[in-house]
Amino acid sequence: MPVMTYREAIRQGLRELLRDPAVFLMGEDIGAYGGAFAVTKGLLDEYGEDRIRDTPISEAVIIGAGIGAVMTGVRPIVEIMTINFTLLAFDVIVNHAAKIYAMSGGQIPIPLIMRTVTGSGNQLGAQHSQNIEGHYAMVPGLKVVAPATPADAQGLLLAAYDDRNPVLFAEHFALYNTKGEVSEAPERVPLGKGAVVRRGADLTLISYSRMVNVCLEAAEMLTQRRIDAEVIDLRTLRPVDYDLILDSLNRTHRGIVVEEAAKGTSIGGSIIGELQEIAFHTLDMPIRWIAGEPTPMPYNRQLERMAIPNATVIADAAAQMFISPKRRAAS
Amino acid sequence: MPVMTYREAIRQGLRELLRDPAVFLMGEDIGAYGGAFAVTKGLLDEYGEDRIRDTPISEAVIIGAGIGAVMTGVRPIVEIMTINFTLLAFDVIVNHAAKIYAMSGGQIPIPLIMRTVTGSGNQLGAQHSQNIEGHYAMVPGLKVVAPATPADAQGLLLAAYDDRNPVLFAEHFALYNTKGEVSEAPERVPLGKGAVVRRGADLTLISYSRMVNVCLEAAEMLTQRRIDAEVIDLRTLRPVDYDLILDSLNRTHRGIVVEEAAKGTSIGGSIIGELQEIAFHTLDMPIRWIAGEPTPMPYNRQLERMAIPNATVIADAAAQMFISPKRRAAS
Amino acid sequence: MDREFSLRLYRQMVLIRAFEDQAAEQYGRGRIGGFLHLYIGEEACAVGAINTLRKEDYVVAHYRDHGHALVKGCSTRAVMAELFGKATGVSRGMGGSMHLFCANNRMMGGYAIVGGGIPIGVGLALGIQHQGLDQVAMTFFGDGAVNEGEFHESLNLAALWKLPVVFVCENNLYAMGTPLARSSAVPEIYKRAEAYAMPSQQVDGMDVEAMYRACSEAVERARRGDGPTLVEALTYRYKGHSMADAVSYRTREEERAWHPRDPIARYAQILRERGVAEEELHRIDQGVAAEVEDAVRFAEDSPDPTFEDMVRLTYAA
Amino acid sequence: MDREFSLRLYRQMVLIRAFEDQAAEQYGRGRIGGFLHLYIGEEACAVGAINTLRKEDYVVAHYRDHGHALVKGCSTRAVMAELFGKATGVSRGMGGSMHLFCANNRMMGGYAIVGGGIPIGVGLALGIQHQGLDQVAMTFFGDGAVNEGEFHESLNLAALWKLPVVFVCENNLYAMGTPLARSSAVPEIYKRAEAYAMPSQQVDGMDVEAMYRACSEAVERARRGDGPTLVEALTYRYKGHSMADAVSYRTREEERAWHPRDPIARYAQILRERGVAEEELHRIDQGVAAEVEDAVRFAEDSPDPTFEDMVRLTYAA
Ligand SMILES: Cc1ncc(C[n+]2csc(CCOP(=O)(O)OP(=O)(O)O)c2C)c(N)n1
Ligand SMILES: Cc1ncc(C[n+]2csc(CCOP(=O)(O)OP(=O)(O)O)c2C)c(N)n1
Ligand SMILES: [Mg+2]
Ligand SMILES: [Mg+2]
Repeated sequence: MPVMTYREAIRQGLRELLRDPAVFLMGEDIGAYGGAFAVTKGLLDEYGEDRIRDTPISEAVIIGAGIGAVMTGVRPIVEIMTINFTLLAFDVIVNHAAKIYAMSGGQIPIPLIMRTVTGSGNQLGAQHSQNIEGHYAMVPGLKVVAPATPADAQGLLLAAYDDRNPVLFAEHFALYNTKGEVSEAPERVPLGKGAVVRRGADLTLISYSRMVNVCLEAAEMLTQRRIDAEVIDLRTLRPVDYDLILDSLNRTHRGIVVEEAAKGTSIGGSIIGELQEIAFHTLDMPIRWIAGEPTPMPYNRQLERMAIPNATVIADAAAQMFISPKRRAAS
Repeated sequence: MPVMTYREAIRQGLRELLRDPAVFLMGEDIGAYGGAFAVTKGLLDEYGEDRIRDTPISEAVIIGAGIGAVMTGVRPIVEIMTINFTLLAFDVIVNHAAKIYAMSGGQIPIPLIMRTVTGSGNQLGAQHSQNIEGHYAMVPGLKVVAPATPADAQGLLLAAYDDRNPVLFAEHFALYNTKGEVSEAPERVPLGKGAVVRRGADLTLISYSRMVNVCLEAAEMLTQRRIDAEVIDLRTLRPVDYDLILDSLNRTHRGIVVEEAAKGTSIGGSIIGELQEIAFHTLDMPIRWIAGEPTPMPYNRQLERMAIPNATVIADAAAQMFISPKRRAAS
Repeated sequence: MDREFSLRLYRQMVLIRAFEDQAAEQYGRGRIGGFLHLYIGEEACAVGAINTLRKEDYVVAHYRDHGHALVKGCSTRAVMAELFGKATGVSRGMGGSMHLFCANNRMMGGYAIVGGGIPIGVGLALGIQHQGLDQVAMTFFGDGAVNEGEFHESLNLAALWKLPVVFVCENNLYAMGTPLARSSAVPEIYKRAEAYAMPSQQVDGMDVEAMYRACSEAVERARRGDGPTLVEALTYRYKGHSMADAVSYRTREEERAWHPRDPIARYAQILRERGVAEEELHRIDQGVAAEVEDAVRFAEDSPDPTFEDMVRLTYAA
Repeated sequence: MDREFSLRLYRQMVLIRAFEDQAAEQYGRGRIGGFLHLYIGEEACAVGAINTLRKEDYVVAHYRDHGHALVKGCSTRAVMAELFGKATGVSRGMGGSMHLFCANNRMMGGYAIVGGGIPIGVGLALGIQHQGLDQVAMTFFGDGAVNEGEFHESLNLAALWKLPVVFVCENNLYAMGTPLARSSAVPEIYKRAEAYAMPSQQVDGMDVEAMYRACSEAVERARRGDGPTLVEALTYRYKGHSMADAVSYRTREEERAWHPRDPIARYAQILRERGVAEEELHRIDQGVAAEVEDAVRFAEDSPDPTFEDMVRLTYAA
């Protein structure tokens, strides 16, 4: 299988979708500029202005026009440069895209792919460093995807196209240059299905997007301490693949949810809320919840690093679960 | 103590704050129309146009102008007609109001009170029936208040004025006509402190806003089954008063979180996520989580009723916790 | 104007008025819930505008949308049933008065978020353009909506890309209790189009033929590929903003001053002058009354949607 | 124009340029993180505009904000330290290049959300008006920002309430890689003000005195209580959008065509013609160079903010 970057895998996925003449891309600086993260680089030359549409800086109407367009049967793939700017279209996404199918009594599906870029860690300050996918993952009527690998990025994009619902597709900027195998023939990765990306017997690390890599790193560290961690990549944040998680916890009896987002701003709480009900008796101890500091992201490099979970923190927390669970939980 | 409605209590609170010449109100139809829910009725005549400002339908600049204004030392109290429309100002609230204090290194506090109206249950359909306070309660830098009683509504409003942070103040439309005692002299109710509104020994119902009344009803029903429920009104959703909840759970060992919001769209998950870590060993069984159906709110009256938790559902769930916890948790 | 067509316009206006009167009554009886926004007084806007469209053209409306739905071809029964929240309603009882959808008739929804339908109208036009079709999208909104940022973003994009969309602002002078002059720095709404070099026009929204003429021109422009138009219809809602509104913010004199301009009475007079017999008009009125009563019975007798419907309709399969 | 004042304008422009050159260098060395947006070429805008203000007047800027902060009175040291993320920075290292705040100097922030500062500028003016003060708020943004809905909502509200705010659009012809004509249906931005009956003007943003004159008029109007103005400054950024931009979307010819209009070189020439000695200009240049170098040393030597700072600064006590 060819090896390519997450960026190339998505670009290839877009090319695959652009084979459908109903598909066109629309967003800020995706054409002449090549995309703020170079994902759409070259596509303007390949497909022309009607298929690769640069828009004004008008997030609300970018999404809104996407909604109207899909109603006519075409399939725009809209891009909001980063997820921070989707907040300007929050009404359009939450009050409209998510609700039209239900409000119309099922007459009008909104198969709109909304690509955007999440992540922190680049010293961009409080307004540019949010992992807001969790806000969208709360919303009935939306689906939310956040791939961690090139193959998943491409496969989930293709599956999002097959889906008849609005899909918020959150790419992580820090993953664009990571590489992985991607099958030659386009292969769907189903929405709503997570993946066990590392088998382990002692403990389950549950995560998504970039933090999956950090969890894998932590799992590696834990082998030193003779702890064998399983790592789950949720891949889809709405709906969450509880079956997969449950199956894992039934084997490991210990879990940690790991998120890059500031604690409480993503789906970690909801997942734990559900899990402690459905998995209480298989759990040896409470599920640990590791997430970003609940603070606007600081610009300063050191502080930003401290504000985001890293492998050491995760490995330490995991190790502690094997020392004195009673003491920990009581502390 | 005088008895008054939730609406009157808030109006009285606003009058109290308007004694400060720096305070003025700003929002859609708060003046000549008297407010969509008649909360500000009469205030235009009493205070004039400079203090009670009708605005265009421009949610983003209503909040944005509020942010700028507080920077000059005045104290606008802005109103967004219902919380559903705050989504048009989501960027302004989340990217700006919540972050300026931190981004400015603590130079510029944003003591902005943002009053709005939450709630479902009036057959207003999917776009007008959301309890979005939970989205805001996720956001570091914001405080979020959702009073359940007239006295709390007034007391929390006054406390919000003393606070130096942006406060989203979510009133519930279905509570406006409910009555309660409110002290003659203005009395603050501190932000960040919940209240035990019913003492009980067997079980803790944790809730806020209108659902507190529903929980009290459920508690009443439970006495028939000889279950003595404690009811906690969180009052402030950010920060959550975990001390109060913990203290209660340490006595009752069983808890249910009850929310009107569609499941997963408010703070229930986060609260349970935190609690199961800090209260795991005091809990006899998992915390139950009862919330609205995760669907866009339907218009049809019967369906809407089914989509929102009621006292019977809560009481039944509570009673089940005293029958066969093992079976329940395993199901 | 062709006689048959004129009578059609007349009948539609009468139908809307009768429908609204009936809706108000049923609301009073508690059979309709939520907010109810009547279109009484404004009938000429939807009737004049939407009759310029073909069946395959699209309409988007705001929450004051009964008229638009009826004119775009939704059955009176299905609209009334929707207000009753029934499974036979246009939106299966899921949307209610503010959210009338009928994909078959290309009635793409009423939206309860002020301004919310405007970008969607732009998107419909974009979809049309992308497919190279000669269809048109028409999007309705009130005078209050023009102060939402989305209005501005929408006009700019539509003008920039020359999209086949007609923006129809129903300027009834009030947004709830706020008169236009207290919300808009420039109360002539059609002038806002100049900032985008978009053609625009102010029309007497109480005159159904004037509305028809202005919108015909706009629709032709769009169909030709010459881009969007903003039509400002000057109109008046005779009733309150919604059933809950006591209308304390305007004078009874002002209201009375608009009654001689009543779109239905005026048009009836014009038709009489053009030789339509009184009894023909009467027959129409009676036909409409029967239609609306039938719709109420239909709505009453219809079943509610089920809990399973609700769950299933969260996501498209 | 008064000689001393002219030299002040000149010195500030030179300072900004030197500061930006130095910032670019330090960015290359990895001492500055995040995005860095240079103001090189646009110096006359901030210098001409902000010099019309008093110390107690307010400024709001976008993320390309070093120039605005320096002109509004923030120390070169504190601005450089902020770029280095140090505790001695204007925003204590919490904001970074895009978020320069200095309450003492009424520099009310740079905002990284396009258009985000515009409503805040309106609010500052509202606060001024409510207190009956004769202060003014000035808010800066780019040509890309005018297509955000917030721009439109802000102009309408400011015009409707006659708020003392000056909107300064720094039209450098591009929003990242998007030329104005491909984002705005009407590329003359000042014309957007007409929709709100707001006075507006297009100015040569490469001519510091022209900027000063246009903004003086606007500031006077605001101070008198006659409401807002939109000033469109025609300018050009010599560098890429940010340090990451390879500037592939415009031609080298176009760039070269702007160099003869360089605001600093041109103004130096004017000053010479007015009799300022070469060595005086040279002295200024050298003073500035020393100031910037000192700022770098200061920034290097300053401590980082602490974890406790970060936690504490989430909420005001
Ligand atoms: C975004 C948003 N803000 C506020 C409201 C509340 N609201 C409903 S209708 C209305 C007035 C709208 O007036 P206008 O646009 O003139 O339409 P009309 O009702 O006169 O037909 C308001 C403020 C809303 N539904 N959506
Ligand atoms: C709401 C929002 N959308 C998109 C961006 C990404 N972005 C940053 S700067 C920029 C271009 C802005 O151009 P302009 O307003 O002309 O200012 P300039 O950079 O030319 O000074 C864009 C699209 C953003 N920061 N905020
Ligand atoms: Mg109106
Ligand atoms: Mg620009």
